[in-house]
Amino acid sequence: MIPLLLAFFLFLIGLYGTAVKRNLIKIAIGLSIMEYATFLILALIGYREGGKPPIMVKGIQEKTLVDPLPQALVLTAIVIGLATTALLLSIAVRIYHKYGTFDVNEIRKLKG
Amino acid sequence: MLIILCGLIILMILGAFVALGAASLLSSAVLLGIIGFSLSAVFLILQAPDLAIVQIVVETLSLVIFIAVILKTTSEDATVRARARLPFLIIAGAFVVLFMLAVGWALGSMPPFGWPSLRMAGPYLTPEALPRTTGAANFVTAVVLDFRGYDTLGEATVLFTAVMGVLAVLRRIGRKH
Amino acid sequence: MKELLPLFVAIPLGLAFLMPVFGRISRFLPDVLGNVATLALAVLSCMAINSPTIVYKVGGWEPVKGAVIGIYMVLDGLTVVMLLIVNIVGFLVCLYSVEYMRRYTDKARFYTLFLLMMTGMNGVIITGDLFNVFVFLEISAIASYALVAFGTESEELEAAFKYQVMGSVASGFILVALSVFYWLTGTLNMADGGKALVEQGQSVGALFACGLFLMGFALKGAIMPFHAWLPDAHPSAPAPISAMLSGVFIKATGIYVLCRVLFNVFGLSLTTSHVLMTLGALSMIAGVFLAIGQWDMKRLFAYHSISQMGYVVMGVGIGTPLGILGGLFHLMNHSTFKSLLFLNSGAVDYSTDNRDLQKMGGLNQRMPVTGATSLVASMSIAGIPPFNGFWSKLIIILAAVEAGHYSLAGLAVLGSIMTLASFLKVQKYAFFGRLSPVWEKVKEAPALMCVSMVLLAVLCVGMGLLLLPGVKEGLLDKAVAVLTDGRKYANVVLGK
Amino acid sequence: MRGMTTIVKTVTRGMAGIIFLYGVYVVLHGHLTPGGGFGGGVAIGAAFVLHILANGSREAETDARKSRSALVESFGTFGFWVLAIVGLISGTVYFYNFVSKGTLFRLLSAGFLPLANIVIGAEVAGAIVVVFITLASLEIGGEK
Repeated sequence: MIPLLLAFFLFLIGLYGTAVKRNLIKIAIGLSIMEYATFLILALIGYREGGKPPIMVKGIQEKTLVDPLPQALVLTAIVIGLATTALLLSIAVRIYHKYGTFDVNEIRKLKG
Repeated sequence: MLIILCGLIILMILGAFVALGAASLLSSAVLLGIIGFSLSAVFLILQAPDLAIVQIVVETLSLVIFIAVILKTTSEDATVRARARLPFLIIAGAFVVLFMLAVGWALGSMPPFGWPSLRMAGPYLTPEALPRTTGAANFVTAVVLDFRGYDTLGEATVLFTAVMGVLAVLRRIGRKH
Repeated sequence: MKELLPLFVAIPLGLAFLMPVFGRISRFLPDVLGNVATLALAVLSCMAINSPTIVYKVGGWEPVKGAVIGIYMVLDGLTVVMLLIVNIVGFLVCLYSVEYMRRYTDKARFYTLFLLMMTGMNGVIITGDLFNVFVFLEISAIASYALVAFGTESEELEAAFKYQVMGSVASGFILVALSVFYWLTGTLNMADGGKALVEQGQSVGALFACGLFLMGFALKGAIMPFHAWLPDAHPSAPAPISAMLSGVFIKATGIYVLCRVLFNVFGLSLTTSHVLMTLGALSMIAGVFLAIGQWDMKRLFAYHSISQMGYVVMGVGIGTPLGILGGLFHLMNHSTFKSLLFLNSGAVDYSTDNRDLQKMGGLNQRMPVTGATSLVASMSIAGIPPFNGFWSKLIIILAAVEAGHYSLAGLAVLGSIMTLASFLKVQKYAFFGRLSPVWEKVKEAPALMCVSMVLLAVLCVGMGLLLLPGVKEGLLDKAVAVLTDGRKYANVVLGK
Repeated sequence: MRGMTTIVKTVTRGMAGIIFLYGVYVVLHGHLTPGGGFGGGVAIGAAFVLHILANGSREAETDARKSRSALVESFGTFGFWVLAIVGLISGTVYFYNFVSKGTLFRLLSAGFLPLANIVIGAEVAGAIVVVFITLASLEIGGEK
């Protein structure tokens, strides 16, 4: 159970980073950490005691294979994470282009 | 195995703290890369080679994107010295403590680590059943592309959407006047 | 109907993939194809009205020993209601965009993203699988982030960044929630998972998963303590996109999924009912108080979205059939009048390049269609009979009284009065009064924009008819039945 | 974009080729060994990115490359959509695995899974090249 607790803690660190940091890139990094923590949680859930990778090899019959479903979910989620990061960073670059800074405090045009 | 696993996750946690606190964005990005590569090592320990491969290539790529963005702009984080206000820190701390308590409390009623219930995934894993249904030796690919192929179409669409979004956001001129 | 169900996702998706290619061939092809696709979707959703409950097994994967192994698509009463509002409003907004989006460059890319957003919403609505919900939610969310930033002006980019950060946090919570759910039940299918939860009985783990889902979807649906991104994101987008975001997006990806998960998977308990009512009442009152002081037209409308979503959440949270009816009907009505209001503001913006209420005045004389339709929408949202908003608010208030929550009924009335006040302000400053000389040369918005506004106004007037006996049984009652007997969902889908 | 020195160019030529081949291998064997369309596609994309980085490219060339990659991406995703829809059109169900399953462990087995891996690989590679070129050719500064 300890790895799972640690993974949830990692999630909270990412959340803290997104909520507290005032730099656009740091916020993106916080979000990435959050995503990694969710991948970690999913992968941990799928693990089976003494399990082998869920791939059949010719001539070998494995008894316990780990759960392939969470792995499939993580695979999907990793690509989604990459996609969000790319879009977020390009918005950040464009903001830098307009304001010349990544500092949230200096960007405030909207009233909030 | 459990010790190595916990060690790697603790490394990730420490990396996360340093990455969020670093004054140089470049070192933050590199630390994020370290977290990502540790994650792929964790995937290997958890018997998920597919994930490890994808995580390594995706992490390299996102590291390249981060560094490209930082080199094009600035690597200095001027905000790092600003202290968060005390009431905010208290609220954040209380939230963390409550959340972790809730997690710890909820863990008691979950299936234990290493013994998932396999309600949906059980039928995938019966060695006789799967090859006959999808014909793939790699169960993860079978799940990703066949049992849950519809999700993967969505995933491909997400990537497509994000690329369209990047192209839309980075247009030279957005509005006609 | 059964064979047609995947088309809700397949049609916009296929066209979206090819739209960049079509955009190179001809400048008008994207306009035509975008509208044809959304019209086809609207027709399809009308065809779904009288269909029985359909369970579509994607890929043909039958359950093995009672356990679901593939992805299910489910079409039931609630789905039909949501499909109707998403696709009809989507078509009208698409029609409006033909003229409106001339002000922006790269229209083909706009249609691509628009169709992807439609795909995502339709996908979320028709699926019966939690991870599938997440994937399609991400499609529509990512498309909407990009669309908010479509003008690439500094404010839009800033709003888009804030919106995307909040949206990604919400997605993170949803992903954690569904992994906890998978851990607890071993399945991702909503019906099967609900059944597994019943078998296990109440547990702390289920409560935890439920709380995580609530946090994630409340953030997506901008329910009060999680609302901060909405008043920036919705006004900054191009007007058709504001209409989509406020009109249907927060409902399809926030409120609808929240209802599905809370009612059909976890089953409504007394605790969740109280949480929903409290959050709903909070958003209802705080939203309207924040709205009334705004001078930016679109920002004012955006705050009203929070307030009106509060009505919906409160109505559904009451949990009685009458309350759910009121909540769902208000959800339908809100999608028409709020998207109409945003389209009106877009028309004003198109003609005058101005969104500040203090600088407007007397626009009725120059823009009669916009003025008249906005009057209809304002009366609807303020709950003046006989417009549709009146009926749904009345039902919600009656339901609150019937269930003994007199304070909630009082708050709903107060919210309604405040809404009326703030829309009288909009009408007074923007459309009535003396025409300022600056606007002497202002012209009415182009014809296609007027057509779509008029059609939405007709919907606002006519939707009260959905409550007539005979019509009500066919549409609303079926949707209400899905939520009132939440636990039946598992049996219906799994076929027992 | 400017290119790099001759040494880098020479080394990269070999490296990019090897990475490209590795990507193709991963894509084609996705249903048998770890990896698949996404991992392999990213590797293929990375090979192209490496090539562009080392050799540099003129602006006109960059634009042509970008629009070509965007086409590959569009058609890759569309190909996956077609695979999904074939079942629906031919009278079975959406996402029906309509190709014969073949024998286990052979390259040509598992129905449409290898096909799906190929189209996904094309899409991902295209997507990565497009994003990279767009970000790299962006000019910052000036407007404030």
